[in-house]
Amino acid sequence: MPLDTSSYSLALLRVDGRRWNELRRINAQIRTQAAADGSSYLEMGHTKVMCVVTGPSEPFGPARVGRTGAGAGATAGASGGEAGVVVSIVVAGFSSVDRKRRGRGDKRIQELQSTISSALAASLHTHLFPHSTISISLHVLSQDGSLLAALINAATLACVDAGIPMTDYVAACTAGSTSTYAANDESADPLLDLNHQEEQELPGLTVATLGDSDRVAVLVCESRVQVSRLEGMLAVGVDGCKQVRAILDRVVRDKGRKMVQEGTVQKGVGLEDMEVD
Amino acid sequence: MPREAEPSLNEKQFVIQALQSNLRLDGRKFDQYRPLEVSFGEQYGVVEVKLGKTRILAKASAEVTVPYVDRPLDGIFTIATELSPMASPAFEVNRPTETEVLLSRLLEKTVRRSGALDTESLCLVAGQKCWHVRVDVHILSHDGDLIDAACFATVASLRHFRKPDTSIENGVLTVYTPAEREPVPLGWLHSPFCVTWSFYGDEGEIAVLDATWLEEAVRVGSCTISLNRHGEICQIAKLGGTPVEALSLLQCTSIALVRVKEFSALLDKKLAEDAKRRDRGGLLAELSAENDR
Amino acid sequence: MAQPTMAIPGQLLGPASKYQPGPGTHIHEANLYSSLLGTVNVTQPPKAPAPVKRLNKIVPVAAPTPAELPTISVSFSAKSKREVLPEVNNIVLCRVLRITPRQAVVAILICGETVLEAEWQGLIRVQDVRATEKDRVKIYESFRPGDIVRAEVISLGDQANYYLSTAKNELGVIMATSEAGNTMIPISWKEYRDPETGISELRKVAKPY
Amino acid sequence: MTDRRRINGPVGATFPPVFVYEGEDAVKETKKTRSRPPNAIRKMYLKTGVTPSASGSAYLEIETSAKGSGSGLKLSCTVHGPRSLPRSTPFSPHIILSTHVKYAPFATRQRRGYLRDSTERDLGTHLETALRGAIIADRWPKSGVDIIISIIEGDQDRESSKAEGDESWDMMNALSGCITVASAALADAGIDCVDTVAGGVAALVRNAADDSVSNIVIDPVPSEHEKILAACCIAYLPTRDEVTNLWFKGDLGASDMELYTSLVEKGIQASKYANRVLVECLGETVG
Amino acid sequence: MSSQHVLLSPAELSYLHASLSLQPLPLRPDGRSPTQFRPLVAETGILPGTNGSARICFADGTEAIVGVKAEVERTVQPFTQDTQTTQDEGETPAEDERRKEEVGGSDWVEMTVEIPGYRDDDPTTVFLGQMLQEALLADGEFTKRLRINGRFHWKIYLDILLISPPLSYPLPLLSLTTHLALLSARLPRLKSEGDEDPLFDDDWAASTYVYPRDNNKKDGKDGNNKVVARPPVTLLVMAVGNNIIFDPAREELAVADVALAVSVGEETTTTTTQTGGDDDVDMEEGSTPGKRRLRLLSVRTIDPPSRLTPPGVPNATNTAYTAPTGTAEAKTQDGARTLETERVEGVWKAPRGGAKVMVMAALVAKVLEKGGVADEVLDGLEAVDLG
Repeated sequence: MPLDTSSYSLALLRVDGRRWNELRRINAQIRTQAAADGSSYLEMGHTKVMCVVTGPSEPFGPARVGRTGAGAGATAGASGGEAGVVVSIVVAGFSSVDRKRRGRGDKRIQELQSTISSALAASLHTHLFPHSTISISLHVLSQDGSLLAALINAATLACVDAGIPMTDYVAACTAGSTSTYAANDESADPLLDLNHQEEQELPGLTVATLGDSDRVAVLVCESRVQVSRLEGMLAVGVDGCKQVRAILDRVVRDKGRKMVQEGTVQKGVGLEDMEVD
Repeated sequence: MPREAEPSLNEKQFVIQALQSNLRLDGRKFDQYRPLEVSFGEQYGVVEVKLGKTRILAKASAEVTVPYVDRPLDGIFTIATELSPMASPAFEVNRPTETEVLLSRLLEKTVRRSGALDTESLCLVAGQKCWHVRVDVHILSHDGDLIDAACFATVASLRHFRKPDTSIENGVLTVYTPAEREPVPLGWLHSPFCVTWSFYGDEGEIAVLDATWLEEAVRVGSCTISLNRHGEICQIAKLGGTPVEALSLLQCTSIALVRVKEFSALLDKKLAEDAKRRDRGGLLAELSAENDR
Repeated sequence: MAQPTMAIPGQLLGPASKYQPGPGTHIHEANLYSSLLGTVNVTQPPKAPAPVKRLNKIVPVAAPTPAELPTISVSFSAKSKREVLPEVNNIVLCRVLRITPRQAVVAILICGETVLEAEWQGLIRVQDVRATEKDRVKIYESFRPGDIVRAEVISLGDQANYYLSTAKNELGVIMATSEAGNTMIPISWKEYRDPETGISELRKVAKPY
Repeated sequence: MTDRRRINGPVGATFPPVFVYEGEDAVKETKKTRSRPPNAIRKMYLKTGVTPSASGSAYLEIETSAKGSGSGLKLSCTVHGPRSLPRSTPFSPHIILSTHVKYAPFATRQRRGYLRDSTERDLGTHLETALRGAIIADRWPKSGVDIIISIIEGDQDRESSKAEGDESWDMMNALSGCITVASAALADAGIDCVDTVAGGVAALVRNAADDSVSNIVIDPVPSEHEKILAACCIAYLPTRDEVTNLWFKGDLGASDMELYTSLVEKGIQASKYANRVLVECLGETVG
Repeated sequence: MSSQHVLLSPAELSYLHASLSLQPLPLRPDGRSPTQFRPLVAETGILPGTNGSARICFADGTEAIVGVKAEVERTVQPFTQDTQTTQDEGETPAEDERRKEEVGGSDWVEMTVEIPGYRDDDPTTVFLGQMLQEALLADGEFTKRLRINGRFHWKIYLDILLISPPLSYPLPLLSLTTHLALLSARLPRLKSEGDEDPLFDDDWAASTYVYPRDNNKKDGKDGNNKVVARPPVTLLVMAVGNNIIFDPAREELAVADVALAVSVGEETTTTTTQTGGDDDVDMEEGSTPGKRRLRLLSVRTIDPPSRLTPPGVPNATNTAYTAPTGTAEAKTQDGARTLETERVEGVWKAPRGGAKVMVMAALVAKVLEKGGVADEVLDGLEAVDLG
């Protein structure tokens, strides 16, 4: 086990020098691409993803996303009454340490697509756009753990940029525990925001919550862990989501303020100083 | 691609209103499963599981192959799921639907990645020969809660399965036929089971176990929790859907653990019954005693 | 100018000012070229092309009226199986595949004189079934699946279907089978009768030639 | 993209045994040189109507470059259609061309799989470009035509040309053959074309290793030359004097534009020669 | 890119064609000059996890990212006649060695192109990939750089991602991005010697560029080390009427008579005799202190989408316009599709046939001319900060 957990109990510092409840640096931008309806770029540590949102538009629009079969991503709520959310994820070959190419038919990717699609569909007001498609295309440029969380956050930001009405941000992060499933020690500490190495060695889960509430939209745990650990990890994860939401919110507001300053958009009249453009 | 007929608005509303007044259409309690029937086939590793009208057949098999280059010391273990048009017209052959992908991913995570089967014990000659254990899960009819039933069937078939006995002498690998030596069970570490909750209501405040097809069609979200009877979580998957309070998810997990312990006991009982049925006149004991010598 | 008897694609046939382009030819830089592999035919125009109808619009008149020039065409002769496409105004024979209250879906079998190789789908909409009392037409009183229908192509239609019409006397069902399975005979402009059971069924009957 | 429908041979290439020749002379002899003049193409056999079930078909054979071990180019082309498009296709006022070029598994030294690889798809795109210019697409609204070419023998010598990059030069020869044979098959199928399009290849070659003089030959056989510096494949319409597809690759200095121009000219010349065969073949079909 | 239909009406197409073929200068919809490129934003070294990476964003919003990844791979040495009989033939080992040095396998480079909404094996994607790869491998210089020793080489994976939907034919964008990514690509410094198993320096700062730079000659203007050699660039150029237009937008390509993708490389040799005329041109340009000698690496015809555009109907044959006289009816009985008409001014008709040889030659010449567009593009790329 290359990850030395013994040093953690001494200094309470993780491999990358963080404390247990520290997030990695999150750097995000919205409106990164002029051509898209909505776009975003998000870094969580070394995990870097880009997102482009097209729509709401007529299904099978000019780009004919989904028509070609393999290009089709997961769809949620495609039935006539509300907009379908189509997510397609492209994992760049150069994103991980060893170059590994994943086909679009990869089941793991399909699962991610379907998760993001249905998580966002629950927050987006899709009923406002019947018979249309919101297509979200995600590109993974670099992977260092918490991939699903980064993808959800980027997709949320891009949807905000695209001006699609939504209930609240869907913010996500990961949480883990210092104990492995074998060790039954009670002294195990929960950890926030796992990097790739920690994800490999320690049990962890991905949580996404809606806005500031404690309501969990996505909860994915893929490792073996004692039931008693769950509560601690979940609590840390939900708390982390709130921190992430605050960061995302700041990104959006900063961009909005900048656009008002530049005169790109008119300042709205609202209760608060600035609402989402 | 034919689409499954959606339930009508009236039906949907009826189901939801019934749930809101604490009623299910078939009169079950919210956390109650439909009766689970398990029957084993003549061959080892063939299991049919019935959960209400949902029927699943799982068959385990094993063959000797070359291990993967990057894992020379491990055997190969695959789970193949097939949702044939027989179960529902919405399924097509050779075109995996989202349901199928999610089902196979969940089985994969629950059974394979949690290390239920000891893949190292499948290795025969390092880097050259190993067992390839394969479970084929066929969905015969689909009336909701496929995941729980399929997972139960997979675990049952693997635990029921016996692979041919082998020996290595002077580098020569011999695989014995069942006539020569009684087949041996797989190296089994723990038995994970899936428990799927379906959520209803605007805030997902109503949670229901073992939803039927109709109930699944109107749910706003679901969460599949895989556990073993030792209280270890093997995976949790709440893949989107309407957000649910974190506390109620924790509650769901603890109820799930109870159900899993029941499943585990049920499977143990059924396996013991089947073993007894096969072991007429204590032939097995005799044979294994012979093998020991 | 003596014409070659056969032509290959791209072969010069003559100047566009002397000939009218027929099937199998194309114009390039004021010359007529063949676009097919086949034999060359020159058809002289009908001697006195007197207008049958009175002109009710002013037509821009070109110096030599196109109709006065001989038409040159290349017909694909090597084999008879060359595929043809149904075109607007063609008379086609088709079989009714399925009917809905709004339309009958047919498979076009024969176009003009040619049996088609590929299967092209056509559509007879309820308003195109007959010329009079269009609003009272009912598809199930006009066609049944399995009928053989003579129809006219009125449009290339959408991506999948040609639009057909039977709104002429000589167009409509020409062969029909009764519910008992017998071939029926037409007895009026809207009825077919089964000779064995004597029961008559409603159809949009084509006037026999 | 893996082929899971068939049982494939073992992965990893095997090389056929190559035996040592007796004596030095034998080795020398196997070095092939071009025996034709630089502006002559190899002999060509073309016949239409070889596949009765298809709407149109043609077969092309180009003689082997040298006696003995060499193999020529053998192509068979079938044209299916015009036929109705699948229901999902949007309305098209034109005929939709789809071209498939496939090497037979045994056509080249290296065994080809059953699924089309990227070079084959690439050839298909080139062919489509070349033919699209030749056909009169608006004569056949909302219909599709499939042009399927099987390369039965891929014009590769069994023993020579181990040097890298040779395979890519072979592609040009294959493409020019594909264009010619597809043109014949299209005419046979009775699909309107503005002209008969034929393919031709010209190359700038260097014959000896130390020779700095390079010259242009048409219809090059890579194994006959020490090094090919540049080559181009042209699809040419002789009556209209137009080019529908041009594919050049190699390495030419910007100051050598005359070389490029003359390379293209030679390519057109090669195409004209091929066209002569094509015209004659079509003439026989009608007569 | 045949499947990428341009939804323009015949009237719009006719207008576009007419305005683009205006003499002496075409009138482009976005007001650019015929040789002007769309403005772009470029950055390199954006992904530390790769050996080299670049991102380019065109003003119209199309965006591409290219990552270069290198892995050490064992060189396959086929059992060939050569290795057996070299000695017999009397070829000196040194000569043999020299030949080996030269050869680099074309399979040492693997290129994948991802375009949203297109399958990996879509002809468009394959065609783009092949075109970029062809240009890169054309002169054989690139693979030579990947050789480590007799037994090992670098295998380069180039992953080209188009982030935005393909608004215009993405070839120039992808090519420029690939160019920058390769320029910024670095490989660890080799520590081992000879044919032994390669060992590399862990210090990334000591790594060497795939395209080496001349450390002695500082380019004062942008502070960059001068790059000695550069990867090729592929330019898209099209002709409408007698006009030659560079970097066409999607709607411009829709009326192209002919479109070519021309790959241009730069000559690596520095000491060559040059004619006085060439020098003069370079001096006038003044932007590059060194002398750039362009090389033509590949030319491909792009199937212009104009051939698939819907035709307009001239008034003469429009039945809605002219009275359906008896003769006209008789004629249409023959078949409407055989109606052949001359080109009518202002009525769009999809072009048939190919392009004149002269036009094609002019396109290529325009790309390659001294101080021409290729020069300009390479100058522009030189100004990009290679972090």
